Amino acid sequence: MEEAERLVKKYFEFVSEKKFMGLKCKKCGAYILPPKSICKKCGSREFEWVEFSGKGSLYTFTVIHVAAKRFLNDAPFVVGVVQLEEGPRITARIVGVDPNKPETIKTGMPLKVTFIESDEKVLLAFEPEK
Amino acid sequence: MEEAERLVKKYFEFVSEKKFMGLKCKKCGAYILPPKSICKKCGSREFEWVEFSGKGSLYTFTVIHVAAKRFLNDAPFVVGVVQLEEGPRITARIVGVDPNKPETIKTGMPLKVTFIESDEKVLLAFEPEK
Amino acid sequence: MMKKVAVIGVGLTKFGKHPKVSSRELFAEAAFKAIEDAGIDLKDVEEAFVGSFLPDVLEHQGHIAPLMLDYIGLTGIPATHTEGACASSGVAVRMGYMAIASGLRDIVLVAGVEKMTDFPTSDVTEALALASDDLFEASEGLTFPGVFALMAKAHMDKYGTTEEQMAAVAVKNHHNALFNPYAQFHKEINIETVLSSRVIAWPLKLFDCSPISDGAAVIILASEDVAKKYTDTPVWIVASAQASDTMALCEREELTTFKAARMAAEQAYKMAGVKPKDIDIAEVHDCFTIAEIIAYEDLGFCEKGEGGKLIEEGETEIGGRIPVNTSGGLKAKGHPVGATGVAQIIEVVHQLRGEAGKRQVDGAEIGLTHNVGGTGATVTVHILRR
Amino acid sequence: MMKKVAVIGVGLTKFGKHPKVSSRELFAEAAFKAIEDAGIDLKDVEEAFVGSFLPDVLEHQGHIAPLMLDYIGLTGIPATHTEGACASSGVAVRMGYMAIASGLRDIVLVAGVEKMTDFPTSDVTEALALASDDLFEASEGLTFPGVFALMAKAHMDKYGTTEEQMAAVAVKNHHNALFNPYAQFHKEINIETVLSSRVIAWPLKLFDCSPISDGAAVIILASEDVAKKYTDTPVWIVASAQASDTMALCEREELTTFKAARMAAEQAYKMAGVKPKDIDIAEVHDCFTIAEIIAYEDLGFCEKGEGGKLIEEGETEIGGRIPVNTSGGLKAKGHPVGATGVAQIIEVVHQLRGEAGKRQVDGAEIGLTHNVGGTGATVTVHILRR
Ligand SMILES: [Zn+2]
Ligand SMILES: [Zn+2]
Repeated sequence: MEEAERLVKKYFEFVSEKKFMGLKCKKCGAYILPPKSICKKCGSREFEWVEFSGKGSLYTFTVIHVAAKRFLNDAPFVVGVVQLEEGPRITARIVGVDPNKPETIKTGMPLKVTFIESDEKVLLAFEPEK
Repeated sequence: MEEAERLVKKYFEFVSEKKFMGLKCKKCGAYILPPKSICKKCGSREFEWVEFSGKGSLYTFTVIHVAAKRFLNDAPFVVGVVQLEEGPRITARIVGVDPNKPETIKTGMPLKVTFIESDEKVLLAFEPEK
Repeated sequence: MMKKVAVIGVGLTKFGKHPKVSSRELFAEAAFKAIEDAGIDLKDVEEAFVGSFLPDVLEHQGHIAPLMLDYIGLTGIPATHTEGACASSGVAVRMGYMAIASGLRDIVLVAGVEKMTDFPTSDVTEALALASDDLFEASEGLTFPGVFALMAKAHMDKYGTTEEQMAAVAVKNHHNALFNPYAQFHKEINIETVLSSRVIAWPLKLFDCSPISDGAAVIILASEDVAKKYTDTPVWIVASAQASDTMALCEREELTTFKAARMAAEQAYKMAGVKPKDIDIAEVHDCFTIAEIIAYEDLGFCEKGEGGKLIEEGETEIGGRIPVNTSGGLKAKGHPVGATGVAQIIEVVHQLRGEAGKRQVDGAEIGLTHNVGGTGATVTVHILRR
Repeated sequence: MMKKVAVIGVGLTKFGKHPKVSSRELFAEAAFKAIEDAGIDLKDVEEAFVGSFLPDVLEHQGHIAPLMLDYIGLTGIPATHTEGACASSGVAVRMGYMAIASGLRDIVLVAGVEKMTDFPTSDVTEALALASDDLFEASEGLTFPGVFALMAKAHMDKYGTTEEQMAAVAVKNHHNALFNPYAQFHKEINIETVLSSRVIAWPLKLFDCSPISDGAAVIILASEDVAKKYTDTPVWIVASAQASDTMALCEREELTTFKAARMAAEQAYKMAGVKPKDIDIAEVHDCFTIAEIIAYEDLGFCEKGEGGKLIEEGETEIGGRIPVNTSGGLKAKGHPVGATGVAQIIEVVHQLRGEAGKRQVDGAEIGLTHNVGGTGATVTVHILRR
């Protein structure tokens, strides 16, 4: 049981290897991201790690102009909530778009996963599907 | 009334000028240190700033070997609670004693105020009365 | 079964910049005003709750509840620090309410305090991001204004809410603050001021955001018997509700509403036995202009999606159908985060007592406060009645 | 008038180092254990209180109460974070007690959690100093061990307490921890181990100090009617008391006792209708060895000044007159500061249920917990009865 809780660490290990993995409930089959210790749909606590397709669409977004200290050098940058094909949504950097022209960034636009390096870490990001 | 509350700032301005000042209750004459917004003896909130004699005795002490980050370079150093002639006690650095020989530092020993510089600030300190 | 709870005393510092004034001093100023206003003796206070968000991160001071109390000469009694991000003192009010409603205490002091202005803006931005999910959202660079910007964009997409409508919230609240001596800003602005201010987190601009502020707010709560001894004008807390939601925005079903606000409001209306249309005045959590528009909808002052129209039509101005943020709100009164929940109660008390001066809403009898913590993961709603 | 309050479920993580495991995960492990132990459904929980000291400073995460609850799939209910330095979760227990005793709630979850070991020691030392008066004591270089060292020296001067007597506390607690699977250390030590360890804040040495730890502790509280539905072995909380004192040591009348501990103990004994001699077991706050010796005196287990003799004569060992810290105490079980108050309750519950294995005190019927916040500015005392 103790090991079953260590999901967050595992998730970020995957991200650092540039793999986009999430949980799948063994009981009801629901996909879960960000990792949680319980399936909110059915209450099960049995999961398996599965690779997500990395496909989704832009649900909403913002352009950060005044950033926290550790990201000062990145600003301006786009952060969005991405609706994933598998069901969950995830918050991530949106790249390959122009942060200075937010009117050109369309919610609903198709996206695919990518990874970027910032603050000496690998961050989850999405870019427009060509 | 608003100004009457700004006692802490004033106290540290005095310290930065190497003056050892405290409050005296206008009603009951009690001396108050550290500054408080009320006289615990009589409930009055009318004070005047007075210069303390700076004389006292060592009430209890410790020698800090593992210091907080900002004082790493000072360790080992002595911090004591000083019983002031005027009545209150105050916590301060104790200098002019050997931190490596705590058995030679005696509670009850007479002390007088001094000031030292650490962490780019002036700190209140006491040293043995010769 | 629960006992009635009254507010019998209120005290506020001016909100704004108080350079190098420590939080304990801000607290003391507000506390002595509240105690004097209540007409009680310091020693009558039986228990205290202090709401504050980041005293440890910003001011380098933890364990602040007994520290604050000691600074006003009050030791011995239980003194508890509650933290719920920007709802830290809304939560404290609820704890104080519980202590009296249960019959355990007769007189309780509830405070909110925050010291924020002696630190660089990037430090404060970093610190405020502690109110969002550090692992999954702040770590991607999402800031606190960014959280509300995501919601603003979702609201614009779904309901056609405009940047001008959001700006109108700031204009109204700056106007109201002109008549509030405790407010941080006393400066009229117009729609153009907001639209032309620099972008913080698109589509939110500087004037869509509440400022960084110092301040403290204290109220004295009392049981019915005791309240009647001290005052002829008690203001009753007739509902105290709190609800929670996910921290991360990506996990919410919807991003155009705060589910915790809807839940807390529903409970509060039920507890008080009133409906949204019975509310005469409300102090809502306008940390960003979009938040006030969403609050109108979450509190039932208008239908979902109609918030933009409500401000546009002037319904929430003083003199309108339901005046909101007569104090100037977080936007113009200032937002020392931990102090806000109690400060909202104080504005409602001023209004219900008829002491609000030039911003008085005539005949106000029932008032509501709405305090949102962080990303909306905590919301408290209180209803007061004269 | 107040309703009876029972502990119907308990859950603990192992205390110690959990590299890179986040506090929400530690919380989840303890919470699911407690819920399972109680036999309730997750959805039966009506309100939650989470005690934690420095999640924002150390783990970069604020607003943790709803965050933790969300991680176990529990949103909607009020979730409140209480902070009282090292008594953060002792305070949470009292809030949970109040919510049920008042009749407001039937089932409440109370948690304590702290994540401390992924950070450099100097950062943690700096962080813990936030529990002392930053302006007047920490700013002079006084550390948290230093605070207790000042008291140790005063106690030695006044009562002749010796470094050997203090060391004996550590030896006893390390011995008890051998039989506690949740303890951080499973290693017998002797007086010489303590005396020869390096000085941290003279006269306190490394083995006089509790370690830096990660951990979480969760209990489920219930009203009498509900408790009887779920368990045949409820453990009743028959007293819940909290008191405060000055933050700065220089302002205390005496430095050989914690006034707040004496006040809280006096109230608790009165509330429970018992005397110190009626207590069968106690979990006391031995953050430093001197603190356990002072606790004996403050709780009335011996006369003032006799604490050193009490440990020397073996009276507080398992098998002695009043076994103290059968769990291993903060010293050897570990001290994830925010988790300690709830963890103490859990050890007493294990003992009163007769589930303490090789460390079981035969026939234990009444137990006490004593949780000291920071410099002693907050103290909570609880008395439990089977
Ligand atoms: Zn499932
Ligand atoms: Zn006086």
